[in-house]
Amino acid sequence: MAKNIKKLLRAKGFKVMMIGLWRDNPVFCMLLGICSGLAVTNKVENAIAMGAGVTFVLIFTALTISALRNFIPARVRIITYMIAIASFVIIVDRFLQAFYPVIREAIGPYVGLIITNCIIMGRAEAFASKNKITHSMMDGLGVGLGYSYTLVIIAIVRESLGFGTILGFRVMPDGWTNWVMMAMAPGAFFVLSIYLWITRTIAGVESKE
Amino acid sequence: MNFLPVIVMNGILLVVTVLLTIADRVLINYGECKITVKQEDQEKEFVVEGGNYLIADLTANDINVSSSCGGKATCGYCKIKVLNGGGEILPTEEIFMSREEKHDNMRLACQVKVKNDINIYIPDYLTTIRNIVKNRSYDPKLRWIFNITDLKKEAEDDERFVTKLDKSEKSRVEEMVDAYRNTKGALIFILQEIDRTYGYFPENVLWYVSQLMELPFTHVFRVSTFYNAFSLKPRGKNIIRVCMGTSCYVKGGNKILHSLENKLGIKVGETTKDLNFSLDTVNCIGCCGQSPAVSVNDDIYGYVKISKVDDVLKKYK
Amino acid sequence: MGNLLTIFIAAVFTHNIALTYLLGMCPFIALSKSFKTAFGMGIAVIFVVTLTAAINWPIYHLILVPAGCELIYYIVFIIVIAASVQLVEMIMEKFFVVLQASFGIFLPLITVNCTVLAVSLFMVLRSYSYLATIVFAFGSAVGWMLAILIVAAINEKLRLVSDIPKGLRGPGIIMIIAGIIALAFLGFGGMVRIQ
Amino acid sequence: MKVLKIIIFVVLLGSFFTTLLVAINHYTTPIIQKNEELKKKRSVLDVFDISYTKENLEDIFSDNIEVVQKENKEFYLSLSREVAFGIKGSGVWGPIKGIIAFNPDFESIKGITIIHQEETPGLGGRISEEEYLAKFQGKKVFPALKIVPHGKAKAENEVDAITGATMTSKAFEELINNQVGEYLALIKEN
Repeated sequence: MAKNIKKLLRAKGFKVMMIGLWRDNPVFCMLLGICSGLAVTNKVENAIAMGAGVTFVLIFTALTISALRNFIPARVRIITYMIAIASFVIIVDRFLQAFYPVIREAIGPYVGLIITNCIIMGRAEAFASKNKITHSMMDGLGVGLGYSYTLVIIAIVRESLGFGTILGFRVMPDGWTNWVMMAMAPGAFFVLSIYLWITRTIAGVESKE
Repeated sequence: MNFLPVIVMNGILLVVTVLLTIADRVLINYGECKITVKQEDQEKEFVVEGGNYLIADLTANDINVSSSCGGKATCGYCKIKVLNGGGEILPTEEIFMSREEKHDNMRLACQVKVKNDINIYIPDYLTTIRNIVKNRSYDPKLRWIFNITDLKKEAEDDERFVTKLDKSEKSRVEEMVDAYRNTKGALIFILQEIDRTYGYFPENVLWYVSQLMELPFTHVFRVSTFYNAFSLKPRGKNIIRVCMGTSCYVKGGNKILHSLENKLGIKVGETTKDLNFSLDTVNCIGCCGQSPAVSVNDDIYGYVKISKVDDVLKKYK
Repeated sequence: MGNLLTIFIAAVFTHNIALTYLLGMCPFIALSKSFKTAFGMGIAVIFVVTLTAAINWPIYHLILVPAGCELIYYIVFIIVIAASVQLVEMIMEKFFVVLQASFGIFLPLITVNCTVLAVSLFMVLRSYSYLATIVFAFGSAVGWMLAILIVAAINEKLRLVSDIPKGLRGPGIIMIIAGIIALAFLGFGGMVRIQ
Repeated sequence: MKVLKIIIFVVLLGSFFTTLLVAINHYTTPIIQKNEELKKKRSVLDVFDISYTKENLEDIFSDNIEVVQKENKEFYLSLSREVAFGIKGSGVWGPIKGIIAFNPDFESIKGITIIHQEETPGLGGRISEEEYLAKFQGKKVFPALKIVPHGKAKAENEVDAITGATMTSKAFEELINNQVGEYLALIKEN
């Protein structure tokens, strides 16, 4: 099991992110999930909570859709997906409210917006509706981890520059003046675009090998 | 426990389903539509109920079209070629299409609504990428080791293209590639060489070049479809190019073109059935002083008149 | 009246749904390559957001709250959104063919656009009245359209004249443009206050 | 028949998921309510500067604080007749919610805690920092509290503003002045 996860992390979460993702590659483009992802990356803990929530919803939606894939009537396909996704999102929401109220308050309505996170619909439609349950769940886990990864990387940059801390621990020297813009909306755009720039350039280099 | 939500939920679901079903019956009724799918190695035909998006019907009939956004015209991966039916290209798709693709009537399967019989073609260079997606979906061993080198390997393993070339042809292509291997911008020289040898780009030769050059096929394909002078279709022995530059145009270049079209029975960009002539336009051949000008292969004819067209053609028959 | 105006201005400028809340980003990136497409999408978003908020408000306040079913409002909202978009699309296809060609085609793309659901969620969160909800929904959508139009217009010109580093082309540069515009929109901060 | 099949499917699916949710809701609701209550109690104790630990929070609260309901408004009275109540209003980016406590003279501020704010982090956001809120201690809210440019606070009813956050300071000043009068009048009757 541990070996499997290791393999998965190495192959899916990273290689696809770094190599597959930034080329003309038809697996999945990370740009699909940024809607609710960008807004919560101002603190690492929020990013982790969001990533975990999305991963949870991805896995269980995959489970549901995959199990029902032979029974879903074509006319109500999308509605079925939405019922499943929204239910799991509500579970995540209640769970956060009960056990992590501080994080829940910080990311507030964005938890609900996991429903419209394109990655989940995309995976349900493109993968889970055609594949075995175990494969679909593994796929959900892989994609979810890949997504969480990116959020955390962006959040680390934004939190350390914007608040001088990472996960609440001070990392910047004492003289550091917080770069307020990083914690606000424009910072999210800038950090993501630089992240894209770097990863795409790396991917470009690798493709020439 | 309060079970009211269950009742309310089902009530709302019922209303929604009934509304949609009624709307379905009353508003959308296209009847049955026939979808014909052509791929390089197979042809498939099936009848579906109209009103759905093409991608849904294809998936339902076991034809894998890759998509990562779930049919929202966001990823642009579900490209197919529509031969007839399907209507005009939508603005939502245009941004994903190159000029060449638009011209070829490429569409996104998630944006084409099936309203009548439709006839599509899924080109092989798209399925090669797709095979991996397919493998990725079905073969548990291949699933997690997917990356670019696999893509290349897949193309190499795909002997279909390369085996079509016999040995002498292979060595001819190898020679051409070797001659330019260390030159900057080698690909374009090699392509020019191929154009001179074959008169067009046979698909299997391009595949072989991409292998020899260790370039993705898509890259070779991109370059070879960019220039007007190159063609993917077989070309005539003699290529007629009518100048459409400003001065030639003013002096009646397009009348010359029309008369050539009539005489040869082909349109611009096409080739006569006997493979003797291909007809093209060109934007300037540097003979503005002798306009209107027409070039056939490397010969240039100035002051062309409609009455003289026949004389010119005769020389090459 | 003054209150409604405040809500409208807040939704368009100070609390712009795309640039402050970072919502509706997927179509934002995909469609901000051409002004024309962005315009069509913007109109469709305005229509759908206003319509669904107008339907969701009574469902929430007249059915869910009296029945004590606030728990399931996420599901109900998203289903209402999906169903109404589908219905509108069908109606349009049947009766308004011209409209369908110009902006109806964007409708199915909007079903899972975060903007639509977000507006319905915010309306609950801020406990707006019916009128305020509609103004807020309309304003948010106008704000979204404004943002995408600005970015699309800049991007369209930028692509013609500038030599953008390879890795930054496409989504990268759009994010930077959006970031700069978001920075500019921060200047509206404090213009109006919302509860 | 096809329609019937669809309807049965949808109803089964809907029932399954809603039942699941109802169960989850049943399990989490008490925890969530407790969380909210604890949060409120914590802020009330904070504003009176009464120390507590996680374990004895509830005991200390019930020993030290008396909750008074009046005209739908909630007041918290400490043993030494200090009074606290919630205030809320709009800041620059969103609502500001807090609790303000007054000394027994019902005029000078004992302390303020901010429960919720969405101001610019590092600028307006500093209103929730203890160092800044400490500046309000002992200040009088009558005739009106004034937040003046940094370093200029002299009189009993003047407090320094946050440098670089004029809008937030203004909003905060308004928020306090708008609400305390009414509340204090109400509690004075007691």
